[in-house]
Amino acid sequence: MPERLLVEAVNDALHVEMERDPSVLVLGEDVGLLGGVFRATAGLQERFGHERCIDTPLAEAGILGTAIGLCMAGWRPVCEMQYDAFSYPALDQLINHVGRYRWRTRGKMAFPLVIRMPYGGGVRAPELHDDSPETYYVHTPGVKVAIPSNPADAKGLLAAAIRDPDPVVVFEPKLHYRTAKTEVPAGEHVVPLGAARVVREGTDVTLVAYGAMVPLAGKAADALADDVSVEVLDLRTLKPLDEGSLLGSVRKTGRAVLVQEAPRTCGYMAEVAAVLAEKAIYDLQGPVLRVTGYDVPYPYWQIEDAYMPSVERVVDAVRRLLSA
Amino acid sequence: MPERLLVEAVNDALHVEMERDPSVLVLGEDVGLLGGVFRATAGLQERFGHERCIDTPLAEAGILGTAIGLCMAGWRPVCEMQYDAFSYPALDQLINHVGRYRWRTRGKMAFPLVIRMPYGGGVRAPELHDDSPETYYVHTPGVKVAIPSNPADAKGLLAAAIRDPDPVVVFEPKLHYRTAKTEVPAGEHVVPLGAARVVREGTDVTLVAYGAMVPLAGKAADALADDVSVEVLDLRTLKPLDEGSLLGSVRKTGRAVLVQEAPRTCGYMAEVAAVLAEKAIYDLQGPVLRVTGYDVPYPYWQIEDAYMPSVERVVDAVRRLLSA
Amino acid sequence: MSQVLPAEGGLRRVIGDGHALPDGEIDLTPEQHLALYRNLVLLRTYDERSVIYHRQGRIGTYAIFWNHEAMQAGSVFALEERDWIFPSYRESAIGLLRGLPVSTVLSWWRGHPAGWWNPKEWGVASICVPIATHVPHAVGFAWGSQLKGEDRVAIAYFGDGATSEGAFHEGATFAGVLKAPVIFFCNNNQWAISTPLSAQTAAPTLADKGIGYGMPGVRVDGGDVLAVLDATREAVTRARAGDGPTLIEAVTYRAAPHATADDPSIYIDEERVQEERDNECVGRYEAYLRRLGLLTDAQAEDVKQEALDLMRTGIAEAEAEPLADPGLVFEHALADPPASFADDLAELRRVIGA
Amino acid sequence: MSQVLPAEGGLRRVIGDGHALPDGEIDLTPEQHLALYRNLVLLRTYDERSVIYHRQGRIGTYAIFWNHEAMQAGSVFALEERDWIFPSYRESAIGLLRGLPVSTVLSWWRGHPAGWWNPKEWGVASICVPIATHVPHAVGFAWGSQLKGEDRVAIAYFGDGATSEGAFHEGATFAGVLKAPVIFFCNNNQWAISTPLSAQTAAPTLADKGIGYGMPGVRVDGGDVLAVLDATREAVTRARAGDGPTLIEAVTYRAAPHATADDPSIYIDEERVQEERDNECVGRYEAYLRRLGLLTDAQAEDVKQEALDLMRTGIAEAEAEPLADPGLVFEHALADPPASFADDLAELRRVIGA
Ligand SMILES: Cc1ncc(C[n+]2csc(CCOP(=O)(O)OP(=O)(O)O)c2C)c(N)n1
Ligand SMILES: Cc1ncc(C[n+]2csc(CCOP(=O)(O)OP(=O)(O)O)c2C)c(N)n1
Ligand SMILES: [Mg+2]
Ligand SMILES: [Mg+2]
Repeated sequence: MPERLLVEAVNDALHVEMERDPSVLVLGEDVGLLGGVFRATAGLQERFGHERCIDTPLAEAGILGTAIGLCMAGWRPVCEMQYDAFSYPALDQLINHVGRYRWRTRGKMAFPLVIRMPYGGGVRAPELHDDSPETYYVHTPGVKVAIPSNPADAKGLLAAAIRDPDPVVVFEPKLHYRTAKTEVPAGEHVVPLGAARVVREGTDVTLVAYGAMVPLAGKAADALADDVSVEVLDLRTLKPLDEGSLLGSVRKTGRAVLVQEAPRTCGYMAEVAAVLAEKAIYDLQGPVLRVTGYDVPYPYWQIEDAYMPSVERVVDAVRRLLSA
Repeated sequence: MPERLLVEAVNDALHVEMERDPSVLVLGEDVGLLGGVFRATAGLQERFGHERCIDTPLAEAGILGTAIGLCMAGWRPVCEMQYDAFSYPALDQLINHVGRYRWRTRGKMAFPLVIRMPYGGGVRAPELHDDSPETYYVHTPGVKVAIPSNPADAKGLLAAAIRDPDPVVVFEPKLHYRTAKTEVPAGEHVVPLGAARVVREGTDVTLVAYGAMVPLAGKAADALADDVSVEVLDLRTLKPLDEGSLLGSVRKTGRAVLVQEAPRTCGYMAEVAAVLAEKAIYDLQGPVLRVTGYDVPYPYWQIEDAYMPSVERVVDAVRRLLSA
Repeated sequence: MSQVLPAEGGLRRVIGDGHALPDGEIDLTPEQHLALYRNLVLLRTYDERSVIYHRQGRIGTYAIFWNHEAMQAGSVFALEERDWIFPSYRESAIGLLRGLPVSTVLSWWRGHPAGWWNPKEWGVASICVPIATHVPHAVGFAWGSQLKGEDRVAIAYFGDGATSEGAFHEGATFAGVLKAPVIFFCNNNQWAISTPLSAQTAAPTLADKGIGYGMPGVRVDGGDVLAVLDATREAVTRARAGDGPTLIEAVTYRAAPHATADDPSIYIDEERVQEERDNECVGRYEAYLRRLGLLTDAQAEDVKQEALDLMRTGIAEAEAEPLADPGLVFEHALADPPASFADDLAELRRVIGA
Repeated sequence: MSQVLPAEGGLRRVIGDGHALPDGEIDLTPEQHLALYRNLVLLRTYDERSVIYHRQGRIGTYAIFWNHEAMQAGSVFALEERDWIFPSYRESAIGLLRGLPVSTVLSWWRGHPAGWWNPKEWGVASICVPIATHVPHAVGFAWGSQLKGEDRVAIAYFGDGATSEGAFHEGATFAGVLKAPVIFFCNNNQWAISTPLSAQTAAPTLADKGIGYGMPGVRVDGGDVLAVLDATREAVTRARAGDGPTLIEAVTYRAAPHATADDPSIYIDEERVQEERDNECVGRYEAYLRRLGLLTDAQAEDVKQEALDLMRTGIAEAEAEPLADPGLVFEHALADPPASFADDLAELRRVIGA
């Protein structure tokens, strides 16, 4: 199996899916001539032409709104938002149209569009290149949300998103775009939406994570390995949530520490905690702890490490939980 | 004490606060000449002039963006968004600027602006006049969020919001704009942000609610009164959450049913459940149940009652919990 | 490359006043004239009956389009069946011109699921409630159709107030750059609820905005159905020729409340309203047809009766719709719904016993 | 009421080429010329040193503004101290022209809290990263100041790409209606990262967009610091006279990468870049001053040395900043922070031992 960086896996998925389905097209700022500021779309315009890989004007609501119209004309558009915090102008189209238009046609029209974007912090970038905006998307009815944590999933989840009959948002952890090459199946590779994955088995506590927090959780598990048996669950899809895997793991370990880099209040792990508080209450041997970003603007990058969940904070939470 | 409708209490607060502080001004679509589509701003333009009650062009991001500049010039703008679902174009300004600008100036500049809007369903209105978008606001760092459930609080929380040094979003339950006149203190009346209120005391279960769900919770408590002692907690402020009151109540009753009309996933009650799962886990005698809107687009109004939390659904949840 | 024209100064006009202003001409057969008249009357009847139905509590809040009929009927007449219409709430009944049942539109205003149609069936997108947000949809559709080699034009309807929204600007920007075959049809009724045009923009005219997107701006008398038809025909021709989008500003004056919930007496110029009512668009066209001998009393009576009959049947059908099943709350949200929907619905049915 | 002028056809120009094109004149004293030259050189030096600092790993990603100095220095020169500047990332160092320390701006690019300043202290708003979103801020500030009876003008800087964003449109719409004393200064360097102007808009010129907002559009040679100054002066005069906003399109060509992380070789026209570099704006003004006998070699040398010294001190100061305390993560988010912040910070300190 070829080894690829995460961003290369994204690029691979786009090539394979555009090859497979001539109704898939890509649009966004700088996705064509440049191949994207992270080069996630490199080569697409040469390969599939200017009509299937389009450099748009600088207007995110315009991109998403146009994509809705493209769906109506029978296309399957894949929109790139250049960065997390630059996707907010498109939230109006997302909430008021992307998530509702199928319903509005009583299921007669499909809106198989994909929004993909790099997300997350830790990259020493200027302000507003660091957000984890998944809550805004997850809370919105009518859209699905996936966040891969490694190259193979980045390819497989994006492929699944492109093939899905519903709108899907895929957040790619930009911190890990180029951190490691790992094996990615060549050709068609689909990781079904809604299926979490136990990354590492354990019996004392479950670390629940997604995206960039999965490798971090793995490191925390390493740090604890001497005396704590840690299970790491990679949710992979936030909506729909794989409740079965979540509850199965927590039922086994009896303890959960939830890790997200987004601000805490109403972050995605609030939902996971709520599900546990409803459906695993009798299995829990202690409080459900969250290790999250804080309820503050993402900070100056010189101190971003203090904001981001760290191995130390995760380890501390696990130890607190075990001694509770 | 005079009796007022909820919308009249809002209007009263605006009059009193604009009188009190000449730097308060109101802007929005149709707030001036018409006095607002719900007449929440009626009389302000006559009383305070065209310069302090401004009919803006039809552009929500423009309204909020302009308000940020008004803060920089020393004003305390109160922006009206005409309806919940029409506030989404302004989310970009909210997330990327309103919540961050103070931080960006290292605390040297204040952004004491208020966004107020009617929210919520059950009013037999055309599509997109029914949303409960509080999650989008609550999740955003740097802004506070309040939601009154009755006329007196509508006045007092709005007054507190206007006087607050930070940006505050106030959602007004439009379903109850004109349902009942109740006593509202005349003149200055401030209900501090961050203080929940026990609306009805009880010992068996706590119903946690805010806004339009508070009267509903009260009715459910009535329906259960024969055999269940229900405590109803009105959160009043969602951010910051009054954790003390929440934990105090749940500690006492040992059971919590959380009621929100927004879609379930990552709705505000997910956060409340997460707080309980962390901080009240040993007090809970059963699962934390949520009664919420569903993860679907707000429906056609002929069946909106099936979507909205109902007395029946709340009662059912309480009974399920008690027999759990 | 097509040329960007400066916005026209005066309003384009075809119909005269029977006195000082001479009637113009347009390339239409007598049958077409009659069909157009029928469309106008259908919309007028729909609108007037709807206001009554609202008063009778048979439909909910309703956005009145009285005297906007010429803009809707005139422009749609310039389209082919394969072209797509993107209406705002002000054009809620525009689908009638494509054969959409009256009962469907009435059901929409009754908040009944039967009011939601399949856009592909009629070439009419869903009614857009949030201002201007459908403008980029029309652009994407038009451009996407062109990419597929389909000869389809899209037309987006919106008001004067809508031109202030970012969504209008972004849609127009995309259309200009993509040379999409799309028409931006602005119903300038000079009010956005209570906000007059002067508080909406400082642009000399709305048509002047066209140049900012590299598209011609055309101003037309919105009460003159033939002028509207003429201007739209030109825009359709440009679009089909690959010359890109056109902005049409149809000027009128709102002669009715914004919607049934609105009381314009607080803000509107009643004299100007009366003037507009005295010169309303259906009557103008009717007089024109009579001047040209293209319409007899009997024909006019028939057309009106036919429309009334359609309305009667329509409201009866709408009211005969069975109560919607609560299952519909979940049914169409996603093509591939999560398991939780079934659980939620089962619980809901258990609790409400339905 | 002021008149809306159609956008000018040609580019406004003052500085000639020393050969065929004659030099124009502008009302500036020799001291003012020298001060303006100093500003230009300061910006140029800042920019060139920053690229080096970036390569040396002493600052992070950096948005280069090489050859944009004339647009920034020329326009700021037309303002009074009490007027406010709303920069984008492209004008990150524009505060230097107001006396903001070099170390502050360098700290911003170093991601250090010392890089965030108090806008009130310098009349310079925070650097705006999300495109065009600061445009309405400038409008609100200008209008709000006017309401308070303060005679302040605001100027917002943004790029050609920014004109596609809804935020630009809405800000401009508000400004036109409110007749706010604000200047929209568009740096048209013809690229938005890799997207050329032709893929950005079909408008004949960006200045043409002005009419859609009821404001004059002016086109000026962005490499001609005096033409920029002249156009901005006019706009300032209009603004102060209560005649409302102006859109200035300053035309140039991006002669450097978009930012340090960008490789323009994939997309840019290298020949055109070379042309631009050969005719860069600081040299143009320097040659002009020499032709007019307003600048000696010694003076030029002094000015450059002075700027270099400032940079040396600036980077030393920035690098001398102590490591930021993690407490800053919480400190400035809210004036009235919730109790949870203190708990979070205490926990954080315990865990990381700081
Ligand atoms: C984004 C958004 N903001 C606000 C509203 C509320 N609203 C409904 S109609 C209207 C005025 C629209 O005026 P105009 O565009 O001129 O169209 P008209 O109603 O006159 O046809 C407003 C503000 C809305 N529907 N959508
Ligand atoms: C809302 C938003 N979308 C996307 C970006 C990413 N981005 C940064 S600079 C840039 C291009 C800007 O081009 P232009 O407006 O011409 O200004 P220039 O950089 O040429 O000065 C883009 C797309 C952003 N910062 N903000
Ligand atoms: Mg209008
Ligand atoms: Mg540019």
